[in-house]
Amino acid sequence: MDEDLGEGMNEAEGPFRVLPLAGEPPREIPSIGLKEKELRELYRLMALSRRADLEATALQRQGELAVYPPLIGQEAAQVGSAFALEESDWIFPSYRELGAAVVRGVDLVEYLHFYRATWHGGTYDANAHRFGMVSVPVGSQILHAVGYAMGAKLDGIALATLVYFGDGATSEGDFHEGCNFAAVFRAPVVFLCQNNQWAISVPVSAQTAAPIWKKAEAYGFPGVRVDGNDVLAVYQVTREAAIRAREDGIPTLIEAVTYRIGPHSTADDASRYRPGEEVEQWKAMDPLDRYRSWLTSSGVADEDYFQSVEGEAKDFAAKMRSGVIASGPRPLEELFEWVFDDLPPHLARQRDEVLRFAREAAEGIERG
Amino acid sequence: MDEDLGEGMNEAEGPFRVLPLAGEPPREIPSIGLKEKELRELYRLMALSRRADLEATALQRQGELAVYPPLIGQEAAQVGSAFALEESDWIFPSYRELGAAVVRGVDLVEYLHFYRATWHGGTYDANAHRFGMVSVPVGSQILHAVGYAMGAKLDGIALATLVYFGDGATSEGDFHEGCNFAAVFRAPVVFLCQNNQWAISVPVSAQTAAPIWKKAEAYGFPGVRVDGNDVLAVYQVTREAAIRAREDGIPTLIEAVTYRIGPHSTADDASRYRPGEEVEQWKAMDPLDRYRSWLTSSGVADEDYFQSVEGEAKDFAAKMRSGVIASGPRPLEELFEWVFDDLPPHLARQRDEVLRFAREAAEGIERG
Amino acid sequence: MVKALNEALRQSLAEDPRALVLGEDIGKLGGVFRVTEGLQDEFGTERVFDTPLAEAGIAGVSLGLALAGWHPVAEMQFDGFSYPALDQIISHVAKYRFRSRGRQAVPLVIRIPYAGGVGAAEHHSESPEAYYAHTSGLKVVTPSSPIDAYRLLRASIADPDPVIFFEPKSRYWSKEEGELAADGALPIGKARIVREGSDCTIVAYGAMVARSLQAASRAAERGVETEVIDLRSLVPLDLDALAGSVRKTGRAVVVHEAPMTAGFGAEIVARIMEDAFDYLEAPVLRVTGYDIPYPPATIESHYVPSVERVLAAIERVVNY
Amino acid sequence: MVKALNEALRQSLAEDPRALVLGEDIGKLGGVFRVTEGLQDEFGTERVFDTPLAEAGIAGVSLGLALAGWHPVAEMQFDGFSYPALDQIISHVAKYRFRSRGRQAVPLVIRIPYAGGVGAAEHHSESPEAYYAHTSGLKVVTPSSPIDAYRLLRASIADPDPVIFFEPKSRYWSKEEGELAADGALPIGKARIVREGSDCTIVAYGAMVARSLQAASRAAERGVETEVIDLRSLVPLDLDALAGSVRKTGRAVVVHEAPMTAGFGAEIVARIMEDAFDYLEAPVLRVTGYDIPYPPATIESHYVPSVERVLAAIERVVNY
Ligand SMILES: Cc1ncc(C[n+]2csc(CCOP(=O)(O)OP(=O)(O)O)c2C)c(N)n1
Ligand SMILES: Cc1ncc(C[n+]2csc(CCOP(=O)(O)OP(=O)(O)O)c2C)c(N)n1
Ligand SMILES: [Mg+2]
Ligand SMILES: [Mg+2]
Repeated sequence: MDEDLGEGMNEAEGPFRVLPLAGEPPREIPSIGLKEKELRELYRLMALSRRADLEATALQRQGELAVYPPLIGQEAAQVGSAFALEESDWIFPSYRELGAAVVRGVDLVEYLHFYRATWHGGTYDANAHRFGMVSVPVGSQILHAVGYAMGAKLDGIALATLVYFGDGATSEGDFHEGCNFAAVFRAPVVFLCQNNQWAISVPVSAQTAAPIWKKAEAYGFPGVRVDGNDVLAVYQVTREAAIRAREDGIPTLIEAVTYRIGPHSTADDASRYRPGEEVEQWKAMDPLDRYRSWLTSSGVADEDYFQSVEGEAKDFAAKMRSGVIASGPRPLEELFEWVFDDLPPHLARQRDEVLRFAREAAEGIERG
Repeated sequence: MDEDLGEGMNEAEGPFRVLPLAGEPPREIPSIGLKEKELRELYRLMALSRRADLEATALQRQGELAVYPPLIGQEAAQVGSAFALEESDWIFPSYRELGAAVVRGVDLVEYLHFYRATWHGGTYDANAHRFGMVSVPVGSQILHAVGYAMGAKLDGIALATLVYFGDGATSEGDFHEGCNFAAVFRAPVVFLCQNNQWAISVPVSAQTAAPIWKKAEAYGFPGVRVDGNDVLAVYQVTREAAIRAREDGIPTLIEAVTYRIGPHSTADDASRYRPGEEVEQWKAMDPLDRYRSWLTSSGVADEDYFQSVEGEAKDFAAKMRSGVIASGPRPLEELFEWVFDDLPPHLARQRDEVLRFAREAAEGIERG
Repeated sequence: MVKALNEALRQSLAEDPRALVLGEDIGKLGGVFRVTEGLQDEFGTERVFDTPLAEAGIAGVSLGLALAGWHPVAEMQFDGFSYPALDQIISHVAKYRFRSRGRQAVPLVIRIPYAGGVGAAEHHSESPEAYYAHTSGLKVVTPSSPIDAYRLLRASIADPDPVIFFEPKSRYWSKEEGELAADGALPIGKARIVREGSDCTIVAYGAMVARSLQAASRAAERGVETEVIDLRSLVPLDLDALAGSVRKTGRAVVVHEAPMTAGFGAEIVARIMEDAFDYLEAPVLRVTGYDIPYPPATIESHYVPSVERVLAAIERVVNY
Repeated sequence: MVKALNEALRQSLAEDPRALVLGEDIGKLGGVFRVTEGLQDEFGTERVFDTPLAEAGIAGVSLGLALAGWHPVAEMQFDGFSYPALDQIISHVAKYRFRSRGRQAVPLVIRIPYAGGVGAAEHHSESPEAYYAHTSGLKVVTPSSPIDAYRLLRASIADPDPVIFFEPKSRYWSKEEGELAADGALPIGKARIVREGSDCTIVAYGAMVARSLQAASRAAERGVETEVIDLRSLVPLDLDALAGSVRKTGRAVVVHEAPMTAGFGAEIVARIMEDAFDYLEAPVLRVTGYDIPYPPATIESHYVPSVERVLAAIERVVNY
C-alpha cells in the first residue's frame, strides 16, 4: 500500500522562519526581544548539546551506555523551545531531549544513567529541574503534561507545561486524548512535536496524511509550523505559545520541522531505509552553522566567542564522559525501596532472597 | 472547570440542509436522484424504526429487555445514511443503531437479543446483512470498520464500510487511530458521527472544544456537517462520501447534527442533567414530521400512504414484541461452543461441570 | 454500599483539600451508580468534574494531577471500560515512584465497579482484578460490605501509592446496617475472618464473600464448620491470615468470579502451597468463573460461583 | 530463532495467499530484530506493510482485516508496547467468535518479543503473558527453541483463532542446529518433555527452558534427576503432561521471568494441586521475577531466575 502514501503532506505550508537559510544573504531580522547575551547563550547551549550528544554516542559505541538515541540535527528545536520557557514551567520530555536537559541544567551523567541502564528514570531530580523523567512509551507522557497543567491551573499557579514528542507519536491515541483534554479544560500546555521526518524506519508521509500542525484544528486551539532548525524562530513561537498558555489557558501545537541526522538509536542502521542524499541535504541546514553565521554577520558574536564555547563544550563533554565511566550499578537494596512507600511482607521476603543470593554469589558459595 | 467549557462550539458552521425547517414555507428542493418510490421508502423505514424503537423501550419497561438505548430523534441520521449505501457495503454499528438495522432488514427480534441479554452480539447473522454486531465499548468498532475496508481494498473489491459512533466517541484514542489509519491507507470508510449533543450526561461542549466535522482536518480527508434530522441531506452527503470512498479511497467524516430525544438508555434519568426545554426545542424538529410535511407538500405521498405505513409499522412492532416475549434463554452448551473453534481439555472439564450442576439443580438434588 | 462509598468520598473531599474526583458522568449525574451523587454540588466543579470520554486520558491526566500535588480519585465507569487505561496504569502509574527513586509518587485511586450478577449487558460484568494484581507497583483493594467500603476507600485515598479500588456491583445495594456501626481506620493489606470455623477455610473477596457465607451456613447445617476469610486487599496479600487459617483447618476452597485460568485464585492456592503444605489434608480447590467470555445475563447465574458449587467444593475437600 | 521465525513467516506468506504481515518497522527495515527481513521485498507492500505508530490501531485494524477474510500476523514491537492494544484484544479479539456464535472468527496472530536478560532499556524486557493467559478466548503460545519457533508460528498462523505468540528475546540469537533437523506440524496445546528425570519436575516456558536445563544438569552432577517440561503453550495448557510428570516425580518447581504475584506460575501450581495432590512429596515452588517493576539492565541478572535460584528450589523440594 505504500505507493499511495503521503500526498497529504503536499498541502503543507511553509514554516515560520527567522534565520536566513544557508546561502541566503545575511539580513536584518526583526527583534525578538532577546539581549545579545541571550542570543549568544542560545548558541552556547546548542554547542554544549551537540558536543554532549556526540560524546554520548561515542560512549555507547565503547560499551559504556546500553543504547542512546542521538539528537544531532535537532539542537535548535530543543534548545530554542526549552529556552523560551520560564523556570517555573515544567518540561515533559520523551527520550531524545538531551538538548532540553542541558538548558534545564540537568546533570548529564544523571541523565545518561537512563541509557547506562543504571536507573530507569535517570537519577536526576525531576522536581528540582522541573524536567520530567525520560519517557519511552511513545506519546504516553503527553497526558502527564496535560494533567500537570490542569493541576497547576487548579492551584492558580500561572505556569505552562511543555511536552516533547515526535511525528510518530501523533498517531497514538494518547496524543489525541491529551490534546482534547487540554482544549476542554483550557490547560496551559505547549505540545511540541519535533517532526524529524522519521519514526525509526517509517517516514512521516506513511505516518499521517495531514500536516502535523494542522491537527490542532481537531481540538480548537492554534497549530504552528516552524522551521525547527531555526533556533530564533523556535524560540519565538514557543515563547508566544507559553504566554498564551499561562495567561489565557490556550494550548498550542507546535510542529518543529527538523531532521534526525543520526540513526533512530545506536541500535539502528538507518542506511537500511533512507537515502544518504536526504541526510546530506539536511546537513546543509545544520542548526548550529546557520545560527553561527547569523551571529557572526550580525556582529553578535565573534571567533573568540565561538572558540571559548568550543573549549567549554569540550570540557563539558569530557566531564560527562568521566562521570559516566566512573559510575557503577545501584545497590540491590534499591530495587525494593521505591516500589511502594512501605515494604509489604511479600516484598520483604523477596528482598531478603535477592540479597541472600547476591551474598552467596559474592562469597562464591557452591551449592549442595 | 465546567465554566470554561465549550466556547469552541461557537465556531460551528451551519450544517448542510435540504428539507425546510418546521415553519419554513414548502419549497422546491434540488433533485437528489431518488425516485418517488424511494423517497416514500425513506419515510417508511423511519416510521418502522420509530415504532420499533418505542416498542423496544416499552418492552424494557415491562421487564422483557434488560436495558435499551432509544434512538428516538435520530431516525433520519440512521435511515438516511444506511439507505445511501450499496448492499455490498458494510455497516459497523455501535449500540443505538436499530434504525440502520431496519434498513438492512435485520430481524429485530434477533437484534434485540442483545438487549434481552440472550446473546451478546445479538443472534442475527452479521455477514448475511453486512451489518456488524452491536458494539458497546465506545469508539472501539471504528478500527474494525477501517480494517475491513483495508481488507476489501486489498481484494480489489469496490465497497465502502460505514461506521456509526457518537459525539462522545470522538474523544477516544480509537477514533483518532482509526481515522489516521484510514487516511494513510486510503481505506474506503465513511465515519458517521451522530452528534446527538450528549454522551450520557456530558454535553458535547464539555466533550470537545472543536466542531466535530472539523476533526477531519487532522487526517487530511473531508469533514462534513449535515442536519441529522434531514433525511434527504443525510442521504445525499453519505452517498457522496461512499462514492468517494469506493472510487478514490477517500474517507469522510460526517457529523450528523441531531438530538437524543430520549434518555441515554432505559437505565438513565436525563432530567438529572438536562433541561426539558432543550428537549422540546428539538422535538419541534422531529425528523419524521419534517419529512412527512415535505412529502405531502411536494405531492410525493398522501394521507393514504401515511395511513398504510402506520398500519404496517404497528404490525411490524407487534410482531417484534411477540417474537421477543416468546424467546427464552440459550442452552448452556452454547457457552462453550464458540470460545474457540475446538474445545480444549480445560474447557471440556468446565462444560461438563456447568451441565452437571444445571442437571442437579433441575432435578432439585439437595447436596450432602 | 453506594451510600458508604459516597460518604467516604465526601469525607475525603472535606478533610483533604487536595482530593479530587473525576471521571465520566460523575458530576451532575452523580455517576451511573450514584456513588458520586451530590459531590459536585457540595465541592464545586473544580474538585469534582466530568472528563471527556477517554479512559487512557483519565488515567494519564490523573497521574499528571498527582505529580502536581493533587490526590485524584478517578472512576472507570465499568470494569469492561477500564481496559483502554491499562497502558497508562501498567507503564506509568505503577512504575512512577520506582522509576523516580521515590521523588515522584502517585497518590491516585482508580475506582472500578466490577463483576457480574446484576443482569447487565456485555462488557458490564467483568472481573479484571488479576491484571492489576499482577502489575507490580499497584495496590489492589476490594470491599465486601458497606462499612469496609467506607473504611477501605478512605484508607485508599489516604494511601501514598496508587490503589485500584474494585467495587462489587452486586453488593452496591447491600445494607448490613449492623456493621455500619463499626469504625476506625482500616490498614490496607489486612484480611478479615468473617466467620470462624475449624473444618475448612473459604478464601474470597468482593461479592463472593457473602456468597461464601451462605455456603458456610448451609455447610454448618451438615456439621461442617467453615472459616471464611475476606481478603479485602489482593495486593498486599495478608499471607499470615491465609496460612494461619489453613494451618488450622487443613483444607481450603478459593472463590472468585473471574475466569479460573491465571485468576487471582491461583495465587492464593500457590501461597497456601508455599506456606501451609504440611498442614494440607486435601487439595485446595478453586470455585471460579469459567474460561469463557462473561456470558449473557440470562444465563450468568450458571457462571458466577453459586452456593451449590461452593458447597460441592467444601464437601470434596472435607470428605477427601 | 530469528531465522526460524523469519522462515515461518515466509513459508506462511508463500503457502497462504490470505496471510498478511503488519506492524511498526516490519517492512523495509525488516523489524527491529530482523524477524520480518526480506518479506516486503519478496511479497510486496500489500501483504507486508508498516503501520502508523499506534498499537490499539494495529490490533483493531487487524481484527477488521480478519473479518474481511485475511490472516493477519501483527507485530507488537516490544512487550512493553503491547499494552495500548490490550483493550482491543480483551474486548474484541478474544470475544468476537463467541459473541458472533461462531460466524465471525478472528484468525489473527499477534507476535510479541518478550522478557528480559538482553540488557535493554525500560519497557523492553517485560513478561506480560499472564494478562493474555487470563483473557478467555485467546491462545497463548511461546517457543523455547528455533525449531519450535518455526513450527509453533506456522501452527499459530494456521489456527482459526487468535493466538498471542510470545517470542523470548534472549533466545533470538540461539541456534541449536541439532534440533533444526526436526520437522512436522506441531499441535498447539501439547507440552514437551525436554529432559527426562525421576526426582523432580521443572515446569518452564520460553527463555526459562534453557535456564532450567542448565540447572537440571547441575543438579544431575549431584545425583538429582530432574525432568524438564517446556509448556510451549500456556493456553491451552497441557494438563496431562503436567500431572503425568508430577505424579511420577512427586516434586515440582515452576520457573518464569514474570513477577510472581498472579503470574502464570500460580496457575501451574494450582493445576498440579488439583491433579496430582496425592503424589506431592513437597510443596510446588515458584522461581520467578520479583514483584517489582522490571529492573535496570545493570542489575537485571538478580531479577531473572538464575541457575542458582532454580537449583536452590530443586534442593528444597528434593530435600523436603
Ligand atoms: C507505545 C510505543 N510503541 C512503540 C515504541 C517503539 N519505538 C520507540 S521510538 C519509536 C519511533 C518514534 O518516532 P517519533 O515519535 O517520530 O519520535 P523520534 O524517535 O523520531 O524522535 C518507536 C516505534 C515505543 N517506544 N512506544
Ligand atoms: C470505552 C467505553 N467507556 C465508557 C462506556 C460507557 N458508556 C456507554 S455509552 C456512553 C456515552 C457515549 O456517548 P456518545 O459517544 O455520544 O454516543 P451516544 O450514547 O450519545 O449515542 C458511555 C460513557 C463505554 N460503553 N465504553
Ligand atoms: Mg520522528
Ligand atoms: Mg452522543
